[in-house]
Amino acid sequence: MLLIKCPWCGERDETEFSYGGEAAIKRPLKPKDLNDEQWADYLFMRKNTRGLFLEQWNHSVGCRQWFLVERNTITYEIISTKRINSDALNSEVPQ
Amino acid sequence: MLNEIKKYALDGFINEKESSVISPQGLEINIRAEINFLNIRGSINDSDFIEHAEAVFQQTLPLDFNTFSVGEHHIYWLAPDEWLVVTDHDLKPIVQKISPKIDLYVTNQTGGYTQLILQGNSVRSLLSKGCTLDISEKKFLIGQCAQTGLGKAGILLALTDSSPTFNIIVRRSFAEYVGLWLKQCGNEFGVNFTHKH
Amino acid sequence: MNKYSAFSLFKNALTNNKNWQASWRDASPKVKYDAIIVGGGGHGLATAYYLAKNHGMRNIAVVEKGWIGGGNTARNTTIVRSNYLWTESSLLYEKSLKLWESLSQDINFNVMFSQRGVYNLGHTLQDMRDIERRVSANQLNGIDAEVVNAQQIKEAIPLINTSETARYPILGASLQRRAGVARHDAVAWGYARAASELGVDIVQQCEVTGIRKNGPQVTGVETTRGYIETKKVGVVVAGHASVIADMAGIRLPLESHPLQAYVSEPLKPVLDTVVMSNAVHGYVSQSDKGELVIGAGIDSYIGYGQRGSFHTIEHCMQAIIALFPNFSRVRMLRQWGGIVDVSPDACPILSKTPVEGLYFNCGWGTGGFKATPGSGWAFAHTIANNQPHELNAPFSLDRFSTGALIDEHGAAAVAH
Amino acid sequence: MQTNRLNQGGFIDRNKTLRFTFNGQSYSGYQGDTLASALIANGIKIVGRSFKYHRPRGIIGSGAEEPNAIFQIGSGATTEAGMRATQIELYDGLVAKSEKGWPSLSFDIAIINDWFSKLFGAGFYYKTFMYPAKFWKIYEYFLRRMAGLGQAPKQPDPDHYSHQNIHCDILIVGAGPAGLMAAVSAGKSGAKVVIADDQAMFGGSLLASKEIIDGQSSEEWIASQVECLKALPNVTCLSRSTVFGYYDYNFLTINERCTNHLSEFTAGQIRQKLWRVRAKRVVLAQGAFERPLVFPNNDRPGIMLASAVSNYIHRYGVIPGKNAVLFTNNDSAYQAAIDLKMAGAQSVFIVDSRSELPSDMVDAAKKCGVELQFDAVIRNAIGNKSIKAVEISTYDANDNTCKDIADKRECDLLIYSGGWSPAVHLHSQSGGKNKWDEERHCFVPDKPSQASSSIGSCNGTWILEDCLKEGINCGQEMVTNLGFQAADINLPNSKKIKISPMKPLWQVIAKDSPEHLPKQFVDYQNDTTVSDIYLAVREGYTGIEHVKRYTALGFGTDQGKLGNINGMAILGQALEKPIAQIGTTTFRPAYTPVTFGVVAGEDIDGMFEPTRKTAMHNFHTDRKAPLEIVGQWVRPWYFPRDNEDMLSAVSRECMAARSSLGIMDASTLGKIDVCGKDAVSFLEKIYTHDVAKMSIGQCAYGVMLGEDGMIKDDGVMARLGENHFYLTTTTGGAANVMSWLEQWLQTEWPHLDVYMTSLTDHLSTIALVGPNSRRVLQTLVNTDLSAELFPFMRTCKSEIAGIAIDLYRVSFSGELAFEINVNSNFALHLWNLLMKAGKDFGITPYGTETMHVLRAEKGFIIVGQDTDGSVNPLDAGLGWLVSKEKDFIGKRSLERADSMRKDRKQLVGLLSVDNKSVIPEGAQLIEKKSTSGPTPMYGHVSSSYYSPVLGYPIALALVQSGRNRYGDKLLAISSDTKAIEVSITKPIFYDLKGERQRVE
Repeated sequence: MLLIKCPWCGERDETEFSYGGEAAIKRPLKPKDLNDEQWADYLFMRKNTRGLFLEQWNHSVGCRQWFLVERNTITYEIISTKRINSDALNSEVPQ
Repeated sequence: MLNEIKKYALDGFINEKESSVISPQGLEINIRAEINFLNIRGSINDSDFIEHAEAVFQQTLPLDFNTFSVGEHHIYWLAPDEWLVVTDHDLKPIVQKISPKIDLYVTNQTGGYTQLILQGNSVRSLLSKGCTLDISEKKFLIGQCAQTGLGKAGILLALTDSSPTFNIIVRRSFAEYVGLWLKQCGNEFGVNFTHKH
Repeated sequence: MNKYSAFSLFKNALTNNKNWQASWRDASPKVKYDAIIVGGGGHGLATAYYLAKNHGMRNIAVVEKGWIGGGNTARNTTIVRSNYLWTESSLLYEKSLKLWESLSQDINFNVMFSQRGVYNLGHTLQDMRDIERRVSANQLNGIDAEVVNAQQIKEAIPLINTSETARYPILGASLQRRAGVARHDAVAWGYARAASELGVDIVQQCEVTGIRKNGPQVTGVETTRGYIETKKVGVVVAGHASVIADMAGIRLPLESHPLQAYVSEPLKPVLDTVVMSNAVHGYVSQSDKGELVIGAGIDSYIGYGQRGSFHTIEHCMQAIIALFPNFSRVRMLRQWGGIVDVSPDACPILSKTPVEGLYFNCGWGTGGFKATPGSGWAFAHTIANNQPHELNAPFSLDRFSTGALIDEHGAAAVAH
Repeated sequence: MQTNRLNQGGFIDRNKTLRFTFNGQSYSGYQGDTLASALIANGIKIVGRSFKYHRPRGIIGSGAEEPNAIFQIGSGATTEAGMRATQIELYDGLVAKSEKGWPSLSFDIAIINDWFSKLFGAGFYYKTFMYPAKFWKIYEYFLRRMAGLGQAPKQPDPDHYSHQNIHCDILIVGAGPAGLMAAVSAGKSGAKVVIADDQAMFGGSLLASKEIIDGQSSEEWIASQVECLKALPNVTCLSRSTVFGYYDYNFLTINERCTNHLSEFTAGQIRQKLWRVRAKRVVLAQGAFERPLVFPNNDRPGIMLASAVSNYIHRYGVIPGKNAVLFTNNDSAYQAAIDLKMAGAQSVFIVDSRSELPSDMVDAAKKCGVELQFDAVIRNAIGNKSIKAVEISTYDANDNTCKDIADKRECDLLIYSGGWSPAVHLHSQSGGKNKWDEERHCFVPDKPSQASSSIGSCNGTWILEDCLKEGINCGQEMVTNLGFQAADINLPNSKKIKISPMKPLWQVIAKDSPEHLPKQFVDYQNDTTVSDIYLAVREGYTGIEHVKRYTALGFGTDQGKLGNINGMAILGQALEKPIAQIGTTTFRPAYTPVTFGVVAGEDIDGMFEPTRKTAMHNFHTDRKAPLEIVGQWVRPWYFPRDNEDMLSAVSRECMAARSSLGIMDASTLGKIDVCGKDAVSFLEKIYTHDVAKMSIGQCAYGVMLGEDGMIKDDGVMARLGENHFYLTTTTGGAANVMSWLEQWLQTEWPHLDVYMTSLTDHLSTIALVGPNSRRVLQTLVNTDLSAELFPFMRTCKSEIAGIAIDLYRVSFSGELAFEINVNSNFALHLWNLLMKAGKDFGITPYGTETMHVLRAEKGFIIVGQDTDGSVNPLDAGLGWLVSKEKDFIGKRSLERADSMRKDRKQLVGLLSVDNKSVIPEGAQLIEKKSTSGPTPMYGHVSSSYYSPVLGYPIALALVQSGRNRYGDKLLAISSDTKAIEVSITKPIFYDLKGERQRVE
């Protein structure tokens, strides 16, 4: 049972979150310029990393925010969680 | 006149025959549907928005995550760009004060929520049966709120006083489930439901 | 090799069971093979067996990083059925089911394939539409299937809750009578023994650490027990497919998730068939030993830890009690998790790859066990002939570029 | 007669006699007994039959490790199988039955298996029952009946189970000396502590000992510690509470048994509780299990672990035998001999495999008259139904062999102890590894992988003083790490004793091979013997996991608590490898079995999942409308009048909507408010149509695609302002779509200024449908509803009787229709107003079925019914919605090779050629049945109804190249009807030009 630190709401039980899979898959700016293989790569091919992995989670039962989680997929240890494009925002969670 | 024709999610939930004697360990649950809810959206990076919101509602907008402010209304933090106003006041005159020049967006949610007020010694024990949040005295303070799960429904939970009194705000279509959940799980403590009009 | 039979059992009892031979040779890797199968699970061992038996390739090895049959083969709920929606899937699984039906005799190892029937329950009107669609398709594909109503279900499974006021009332089910369960360990050991008998080297404690290529051609594999030269490498490593693919520099459309299961304490016979409900996420049968064997839904996140989250077990338990309220006092003995590799269309990849001589068999998601014989059979054909059999041609990797997916998700494909 | 009951001692109340039955016989015991202690008190020797060989078995242990005394408790709906007598607290009226043994325990016909046991060695079933293939079913029938232990109840469980979440600083597992000290030292610092113990009383091993601690008897000392803990408000003490699972992030599960020990309890009382604990730190102080010794016939009834003997004497005032032989390889077992002697046993004879070394225990035993023989082993146990005698051999520990039989000694109790194995289960579950300790000869916890510590005998620490010290240190260290001020705790005084070291004896090795000797049991529960392990090795199953699986070692319901270590050591012997190289096996939850009920908790029956109802729900149920489950919602399916069947009701409803006026509750639609400066550019990406071109007040039908190009969801959307939109989604897809939209917005385009808010609950939607809808609605609103001012696909605000509404002139039926959105608090009232206003026009409420018929007559799709994740908008005939110019999610996928295929399945209409047969939904479409091999299928029927307005059946289907095949005939084949001949048509059947919905 993971304990995930929502960058806004703090540590919450896994059941409050939903999973969004691999993070940082940038949607191509001009999809029509891609051939079928390139498009398939964006669409389907995944790193599926065994080890340190950057992924997306949504605090779906809470503040509905999507955020980034760096997690070890073997030990399930979460190294860090952070907001998307959130470098500027850094206020701490009260508690 | 309009008040009489309104129907709330938990109307008819209380079966008078069932109302039980409550032990000192028990708790009192007050169904408070007849209030108004308004959702606010805007950017916290936009000082005009914050200033305007506070002017419109005559109250501080809680910018600290998972807190609420109390004044004429309760204003709950829901998300970095979202708040919920819970109020006895009519919404219309408030909404009319909103300037179209400011990026402050509201949606009326009055029909969408129901509020339950839980009081008694066993409230924490009862909620902890289905809520994974740490709501012990030292961890969940007065003035704090959290959107979390209760059983299989999402709720907004807030602690308003040390008696303790917890507010649960739940979406209309989940209110019956939450009511039944509280009734069933509260059985071991004894629960008394009341309506406040 | 000893032949297994009641007679041999008797004969060996007379000599205090001292003359039994090893089921398979525990081989050390040779420097060179004609083909190497990476992964000593059921699928890998079956592949090796059929390569040797059907295609005469005997100078081959199965390399396994741990002990054979120790991955998903040892961790699944052993359901075997072939009533899939799409023709492509159902023909492949039906091939497998046919092989199951004579597998014990074929490999002379009792895999205890028990054709006790599988019920896939429907709880909503849309479930029932999907069931009708799937059953009609099965029948046209020559696969036994029928639609049964709640009353028929109740007659066959007296303890099931068919109350109309249930949160998810049972409206009906599809039933495949030829489907059932098998003994998971026996499948791995039986194939290993039969393959070993045909000359296949089974190399345990041998982890692949690299794939060597010369241009587009595979030349061998690096392992923890040294480099092994070969021109053909078949990779069948379930949850770890992406890891091996990465070594060869190719990308796969897979995500590896935890999938959990649990068993009760052994009970006297109480459930004579297999019951699956996709809507509530519970899959239950009773093993010959008496344990209720129960599969839960998949955990949402990527995980290689062979364990999932407890709430998944709780939810599954609630589902099982919804279906069988009398199981509430039955006790959970043991729970565990496996790693399933899930593809975007919930269908496997049995395919050549852009690397010449490198073949992948993966993406079985939650449904791999039932496919073991058919998967091995088709994969062996693919490796031996360097082209897929018509049964597995639709399951090639390039379907993700063309878009010719075989979507078993949408059409109420059930897990396991 | 409680023949084995002592006159004094034990934590039992001799004034409270409790009656119970075992296999139909009545017995009595006392308050405070376990079922096991009561059975021993009553002189019961045989409590069960073994799994495979049906050998008579007696009680071996006194706790979770017990492999033999496993019973069916109670009867009817409340019966429970697999219960260990050693863990059942006795209550008045308890009914217990042994699970094996037919016709009776003392004579079990299946003992025949024992005589032919050589046929039934490890894995025998893999080697036979294969021929003829068809016979497996019959073999299996009998095998299944032989296997299995207890019975599942046949009725639903009447009891309640509950969950309780708790967060704490420190969770302490086990309230023995180490655990108690840890709890006291942590608790006094103010940290939030939970301490759980699976026994009814705290104290652990001290309950069975006569130690003096700080000048107090162990009993008094425990009481003072418990009192101290109970006085601390920050400490929660849980007894009868087994920590059975240790998961990631220090999440642990505790099974508290609240009523199992009671003969009566009030209905509704919670039977068991699942504590779901999140702990910052975990202390594992579960203790250790004593190991049996392995020698021929080591399973005779009357053979018992040394610690169990002490337990029965001290805790329950029960003496398990009077003439005892004790077989040991360590000093700890001497305590049992001393306890027996002090309790009045006539003779106690110790057989010690070690050579004599100076030891306080040896001296103490000698002092109370215990006889001893060193350098000796027991090489056979004699006595079929209970132990009668043992054969003793001299033994040389150095070359690990035993000599000829030296002595035969009679006894009624054989006690054994092969040393101790720390209970590393939870440590292992938590992800920690274990390491073999060459000095202590056991696996001890290696580095923890989570924030936990193992202390006491769970950590391989055997001496009481060291356990107490570890407890204090651990508690203090943890609280300090957590930022508390550690309290000063003095180490309690306890006796220091000198002991001689344990010397491993894994198996009594004789000259004969294991196969020639009588059975030497390693795992009692699965009848796994030494020869099974040797057989497994011979057959190539040499890895520990293979051996376990092949021989079933450790797969019993005790999960190998007794036998695993011996099994691994014997495997080591067989492979000639040290045990450290055999490897370890992973322990899985549950530590001890837990009921499904307690894991499920309260969320069963009606609470399995929330049931969502609309604001008009009471109207529907008042009209006795059958309900359809759609996602979490329940919706009225149809509204029968009097005894109408579904077809007549639906026909009436359809005709009313087509000819005059129908009304439908459409509130379950997902509703989303979208605003913000970038709303348009965001929605341009989401929908396939040109959102930017929509005028304010305009509605549009829109579809969203997945990036794979397949239809994801659909619904009407409207532009309410320059940057303000209102979207609707399907009922089932609402939550999913919202989260998916947020994902795109927040993760891909976070720079866009867009706010989405759900209105699903706030707004109820009433659809007023039919040619008279405008006329009726106009009587209620001031807004001019004429076609010029309020044409098709427009929206405006209005008011009915002072209630604010949003009006949408949209139609999912093809008729002139209005959808009215209203604050849900007013919805039922408004619905009733509309019912009243429409009375003269025969206003007819209709449900989901009629909605489906009406939309199918018009060829409108239902996502999820007419699409299945493999249907793109072009397939569905929605090409007109797909913008050529802009990019949107999924667009590129529409240009892939497979999407361009000419023979894709396309949405078409179907008519049955006989104009009468309603084609079953789900039916497959073929040309003709193949006589051999699979029949090619060209598509399937996704929706099918009898159309009342047309007077014949209609259907929608997905058919290969369907749009090029209008007029073609196919056969529709379903599972249970004859083939129906159908012809392919356009997917629209009624009002082909769409004049009715646009009516002026």
